[in-house]
Amino acid sequence: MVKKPDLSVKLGGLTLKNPVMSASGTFGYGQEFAEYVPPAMMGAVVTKGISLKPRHGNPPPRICETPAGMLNSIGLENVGLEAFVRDKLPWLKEQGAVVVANILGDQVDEYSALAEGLDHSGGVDMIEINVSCPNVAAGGLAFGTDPEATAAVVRAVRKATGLPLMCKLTPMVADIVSVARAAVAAGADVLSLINTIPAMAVDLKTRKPVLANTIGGLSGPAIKPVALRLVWQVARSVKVPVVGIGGIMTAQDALEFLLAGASAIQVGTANFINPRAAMDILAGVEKYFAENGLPDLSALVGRLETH
Amino acid sequence: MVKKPDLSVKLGGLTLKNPVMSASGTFGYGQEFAEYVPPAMMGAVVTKGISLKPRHGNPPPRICETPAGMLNSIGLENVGLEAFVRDKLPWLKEQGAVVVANILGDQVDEYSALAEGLDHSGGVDMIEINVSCPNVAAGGLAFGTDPEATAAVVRAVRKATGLPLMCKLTPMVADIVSVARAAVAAGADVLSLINTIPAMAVDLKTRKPVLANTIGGLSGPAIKPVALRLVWQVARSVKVPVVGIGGIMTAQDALEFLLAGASAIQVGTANFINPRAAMDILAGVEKYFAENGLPDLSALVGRLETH
Amino acid sequence: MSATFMGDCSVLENRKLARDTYLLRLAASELAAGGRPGMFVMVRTGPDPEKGGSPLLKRPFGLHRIGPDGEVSLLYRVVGVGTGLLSQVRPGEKLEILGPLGHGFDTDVKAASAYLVGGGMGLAPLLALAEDLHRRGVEVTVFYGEREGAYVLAEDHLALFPGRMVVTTEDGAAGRQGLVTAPLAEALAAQAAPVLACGPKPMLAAVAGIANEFCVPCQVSLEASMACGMGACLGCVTSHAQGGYRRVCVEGPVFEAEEIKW
Amino acid sequence: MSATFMGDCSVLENRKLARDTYLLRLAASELAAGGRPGMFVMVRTGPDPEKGGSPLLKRPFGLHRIGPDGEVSLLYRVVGVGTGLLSQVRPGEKLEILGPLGHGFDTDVKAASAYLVGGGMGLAPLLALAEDLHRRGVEVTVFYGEREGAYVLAEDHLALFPGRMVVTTEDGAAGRQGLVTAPLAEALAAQAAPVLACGPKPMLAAVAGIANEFCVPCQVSLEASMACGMGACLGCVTSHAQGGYRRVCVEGPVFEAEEIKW
Ligand SMILES: Cc1cc2nc3c(=O)[nH]c(=O)nc-3n(C[C@H](O)[C@H](O)[C@H](O)COP(=O)(O)OP(=O)(O)OC[C@H]3O[C@@H](n4cnc5c(N)ncnc54)[C@H](O)[C@@H]3O)c2cc1C
Ligand SMILES: Cc1cc2nc3c(=O)[nH]c(=O)nc-3n(C[C@H](O)[C@H](O)[C@H](O)COP(=O)(O)OP(=O)(O)OC[C@H]3O[C@@H](n4cnc5c(N)ncnc54)[C@H](O)[C@@H]3O)c2cc1C
Ligand SMILES: Cc1cc2nc3c(=O)[nH]c(=O)nc-3n(C[C@H](O)[C@H](O)[C@H](O)COP(=O)(O)O)c2cc1C
Ligand SMILES: Cc1cc2nc3c(=O)[nH]c(=O)nc-3n(C[C@H](O)[C@H](O)[C@H](O)COP(=O)(O)O)c2cc1C
Ligand code: FES
Ligand code: FES
Repeated sequence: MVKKPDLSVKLGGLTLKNPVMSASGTFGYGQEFAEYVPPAMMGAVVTKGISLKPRHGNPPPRICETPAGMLNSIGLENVGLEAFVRDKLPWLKEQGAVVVANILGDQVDEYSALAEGLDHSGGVDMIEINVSCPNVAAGGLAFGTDPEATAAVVRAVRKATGLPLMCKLTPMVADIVSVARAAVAAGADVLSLINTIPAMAVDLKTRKPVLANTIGGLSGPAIKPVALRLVWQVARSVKVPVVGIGGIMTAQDALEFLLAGASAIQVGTANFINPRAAMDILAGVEKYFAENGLPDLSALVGRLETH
Repeated sequence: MVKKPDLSVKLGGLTLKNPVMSASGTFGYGQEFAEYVPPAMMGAVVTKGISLKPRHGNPPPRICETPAGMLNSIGLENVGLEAFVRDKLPWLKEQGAVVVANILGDQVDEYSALAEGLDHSGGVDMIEINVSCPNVAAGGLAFGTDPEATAAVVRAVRKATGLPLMCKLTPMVADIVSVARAAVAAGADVLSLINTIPAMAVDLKTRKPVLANTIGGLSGPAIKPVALRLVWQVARSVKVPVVGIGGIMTAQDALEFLLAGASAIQVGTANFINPRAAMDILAGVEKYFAENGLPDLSALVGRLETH
Repeated sequence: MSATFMGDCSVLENRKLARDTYLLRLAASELAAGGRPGMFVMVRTGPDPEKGGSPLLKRPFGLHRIGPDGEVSLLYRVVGVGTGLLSQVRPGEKLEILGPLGHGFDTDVKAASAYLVGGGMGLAPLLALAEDLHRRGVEVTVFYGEREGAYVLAEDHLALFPGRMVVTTEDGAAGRQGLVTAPLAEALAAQAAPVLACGPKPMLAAVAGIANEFCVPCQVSLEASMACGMGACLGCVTSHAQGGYRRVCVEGPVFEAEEIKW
Repeated sequence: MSATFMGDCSVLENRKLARDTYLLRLAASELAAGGRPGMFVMVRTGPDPEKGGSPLLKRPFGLHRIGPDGEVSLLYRVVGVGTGLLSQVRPGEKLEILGPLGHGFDTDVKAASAYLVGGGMGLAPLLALAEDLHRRGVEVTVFYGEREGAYVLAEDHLALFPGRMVVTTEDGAAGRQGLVTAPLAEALAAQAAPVLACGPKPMLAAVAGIANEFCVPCQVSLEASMACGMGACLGCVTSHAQGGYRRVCVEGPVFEAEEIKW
């Protein structure tokens, strides 16, 4: 009989029973998927990004399909910190989920206030910092495009909470490694990547952008090769664990990210296509480890051999 | 009877009879496509990137397919300046083609030497500067990731030749507009974008990267939304014409780029899928202009109305 | 909440009813059991995206008819890639479907008669709705508008609708010439009744305006681009009269007209 | 240079010959006219990529048989998405094809007999080649190796090969157990003859080594990932013995063994 592989993974002091997480914004607050995915079965549930105050988000149309991908310009609509802690968190905890709260802000202070609030709330197991938001104080480029701005956010959050911190990197930069190193130096226990890639679709009939916001974030299989490259570059350059995100639709995709150096992965757009995607991926990963006699994650993570 | 639309376009003093060009590296030196595309029918033929000396390129495997895209790590294999001028250019000129020579280098001097050589050779109508090459003197990030390094290359080439200059931008940067402005300030008459996006594929069976070079450039429909976004951002920020590249497979794709602000477009990966792609796209663009009563390109270029 | 079905349904028929317009009959007792008029399903229209197939996202379609005998029918028009692929599906093949989803029509209209208004494929949910209202003893009039006569559904199919059917076309090639709002306004002037409508947003706005004028309740079923269909992506929202947005896939697709910011 | 064909060919038959392995017969007089043994075609295996279909790139397949009567046959094994889709194509459907392409075998072998070596789907081009050599009066022996017996082609199909057919399988379930190189070496020891081979690179390297040992000429047909198939992308290269690279799609797929850097 084959021994069941041990798929647990340690991320910044937190131990997950398996490396399959949901990606923020693609799994609601977990409850939307209750019929398909028992949240306690996942390595962790990463919740929709929350801000200090509720946000309405962008006007519709907010999404459209592109070749092997989709654009979204949700505009970070969310219920805000207070309602999250009051209405969303308790259900997840009752279900026995490991909860990673994704946070976002316009300025450094907003991030640290969020972290403090979540820390006090109890029930949150880790914070994921979304640095792909416009840095209002610095002209609107995302914090995550600049090592120093990224570090400033992480540093402020680090001061505000003792919770494990995961910094979610922005893909559209010339030198991801310098941003990654800055985030780690500022106190990130884990790095996750990638967030969506800014992109656009045009409607020839109306001669308008398809999205009301003109620009949206590209996700799905189309971006998988870009995500794999960035994960590989970061994983070999930092000492903290890396969580791979981007176009993961199947167990095979997940395993490719592990090979490239990811200690865990997040399932995003795939949830929309198959609400059971996270469970299917987990089952496939387990099967692969069992069939290939791999005892635990370390037998695959980062084992990519270059030519 | 519908009047035939005037699809001619002026790019840096050069007038093309139509806005459909080939993308460098996807159309050989034109001759490979002679059976399918008479080079004189195209707005211009952009030739495979050439270096001062011949280059062997990277070991195979050099390509693989990805969702709605492909990776290539050709490694800029090319015949070198001398053979280009001697063996490739004459055929294109005989055919009556407008020739844009794409050039690449490891250092600023190589670019200017190439420009000088091409200028002396006669027969080249425009130079396209590929700045997506590793800047060896500065640690290996591509010239095109940095406004100053980009400007240095353009400035040197500008000094070396009176030919019209098109600078081909690198997509993977946080702020494309600042690179674009630097290139224009340094003397670029035209900007083209995008080059491929660095990416990677993993072979789970061999546990190796699919490409011998590990990293390759992502092209094809997958990157179209990213390209459209970058073209739109650049076109509204500079005064020089912009040439759109990235995932253009059909006339509709080409028209979307024109709407987003491109004065002309380049057909890349599509040539591999349909060797007549450039002609089909041109025919479709002509048809659209005729059917919609658009007299010339200016009736569509940049006419995207945001919401 | 009854469990949502997710799985494969057998295609019984996929028949052209008008230009670009098809009736898809499915063996789908699970959908029939939980389905109510105005609810919708998400259908995978192409090869499996997990194996590289496209399109990536499922497409939403209203329940056209619920029953008889565990059957569910969809009515759709080819407008793009997904619906194009759907039109090529043959009887005996299977389609991956998620549903029924969303908040349907409130069929407890508390009136003796009701006016149903469908613009183009907005007609789709109105058969299930008309049959439901008819069963409740509500007298139904359907106002069905199309741009061109060629799009008007085959006679034998329109005959399935209980009650009166008023067809309008903009080109006048079938039924009365003009917009569907004209006979609706006339009918409301003659006799007040609640209005239940589905169609393109500008039509719905006009219908809501007329209903408001005549002080009758009005329910509208909205369309939106959808990724998940189950409330997670926040992609499908519509502006709410009280500010902010509501999800068309969960709080809708059917809303009271006054909830919507037109 | 004769013009390359680009267009649709009708499928006459798409029949399973062994595990995962199919024979595809096409009505393709243009391909038959220009095709020579060792040349290949690029086949679109899925829905049109210009309409969002995948896979994006065409897939290369050797000409398995050229003729009779304007027919061309391909022999392929399902290894991924493209070949998987190809296996579902039905007679009467059309396939978009570009070809014939590449530099084939030099069939003017200047010898009375020749040894053909095929590993797995490397057998594909050897039927056209054997038939051509046979017509030239060259006595042909085909050495055909497979990993497992289940992959060995149906008897009736192997019977089409003129000359002697020696089958080897690694699992011993069909033919002689072992690698295809063993009987080849024995035959060469008994009688020298030129070798023409197609198959996975490690097998070709071994064959080239044996041919070199026995001082007989050796032609090898290589595989490579291809994007364009027509010399433009430089994606398909193989290392050349004299340094640098050569394009498998133009200078190959058939090379003299000594041209290759193994
Ligand atoms: C709740 C709900 C219920 C629906 N019920 C039905 C139904 O019963 N029958 C039916 O035919 N359709 C219905 N629709 C619309 C249907 O979902 C779309 O027509 C379908 O998704 C288009 O997919 P596609 O891949 O063919 O088009 P795409 O390739 O995605 O789009 C092609 C073109 O069609 C346009 N387009 C996209 N959606 C629509 C639309 N809704 N109306 C008009 N043009 C559109 C796009 O802008 C684009 O220009 C419903 C939509 C919703 C949200
Ligand atoms: C000149 C030439 C002639 C060829 N002739 C034939 C032929 O006559 N019959 C035939 O069956 N095949 C032939 N091939 C190989 C054939 O092109 C590939 O098997 C095919 O492209 C695979 O496509 P796919 O989409 O099914 O696989 P993909 O989805 O592209 O790949 C799936 C898996 O198969 C692997 N794979 C890809 N190519 C090959 C390969 N060549 N061999 C083994 N594994 C591969 C990949 O690494 C991957 O793991 C030829 C190749 C060349 C270059
Ligand atoms: C509809 C949608 C909403 C998203 N919202 C958030 C968010 O609130 N915070 C965040 O960090 N990432 C958000 N993302 C990004 C995803 O978490 C993920 O990084 C990205 O989609 C790439 O993964 P995928 O290709 O698997 O979808 C969102 C993505 C989508 C598609
Ligand atoms: C095989 C291949 C080779 C390429 N070689 C070059 C090159 O030599 N110089 C260059 O500037 N761009 C090169 N490119 C990039 C293309 O010119 C183009 O910018 C890119 O492929 C995006 O367009 P597409 O999506 O239409 O292919 C190459 C692309 C491919 C696919
Ligand atoms: S479609 Fe995803 S929330 Fe409505
Ligand atoms: S496949 Fe493109 S050069 Fe050979």
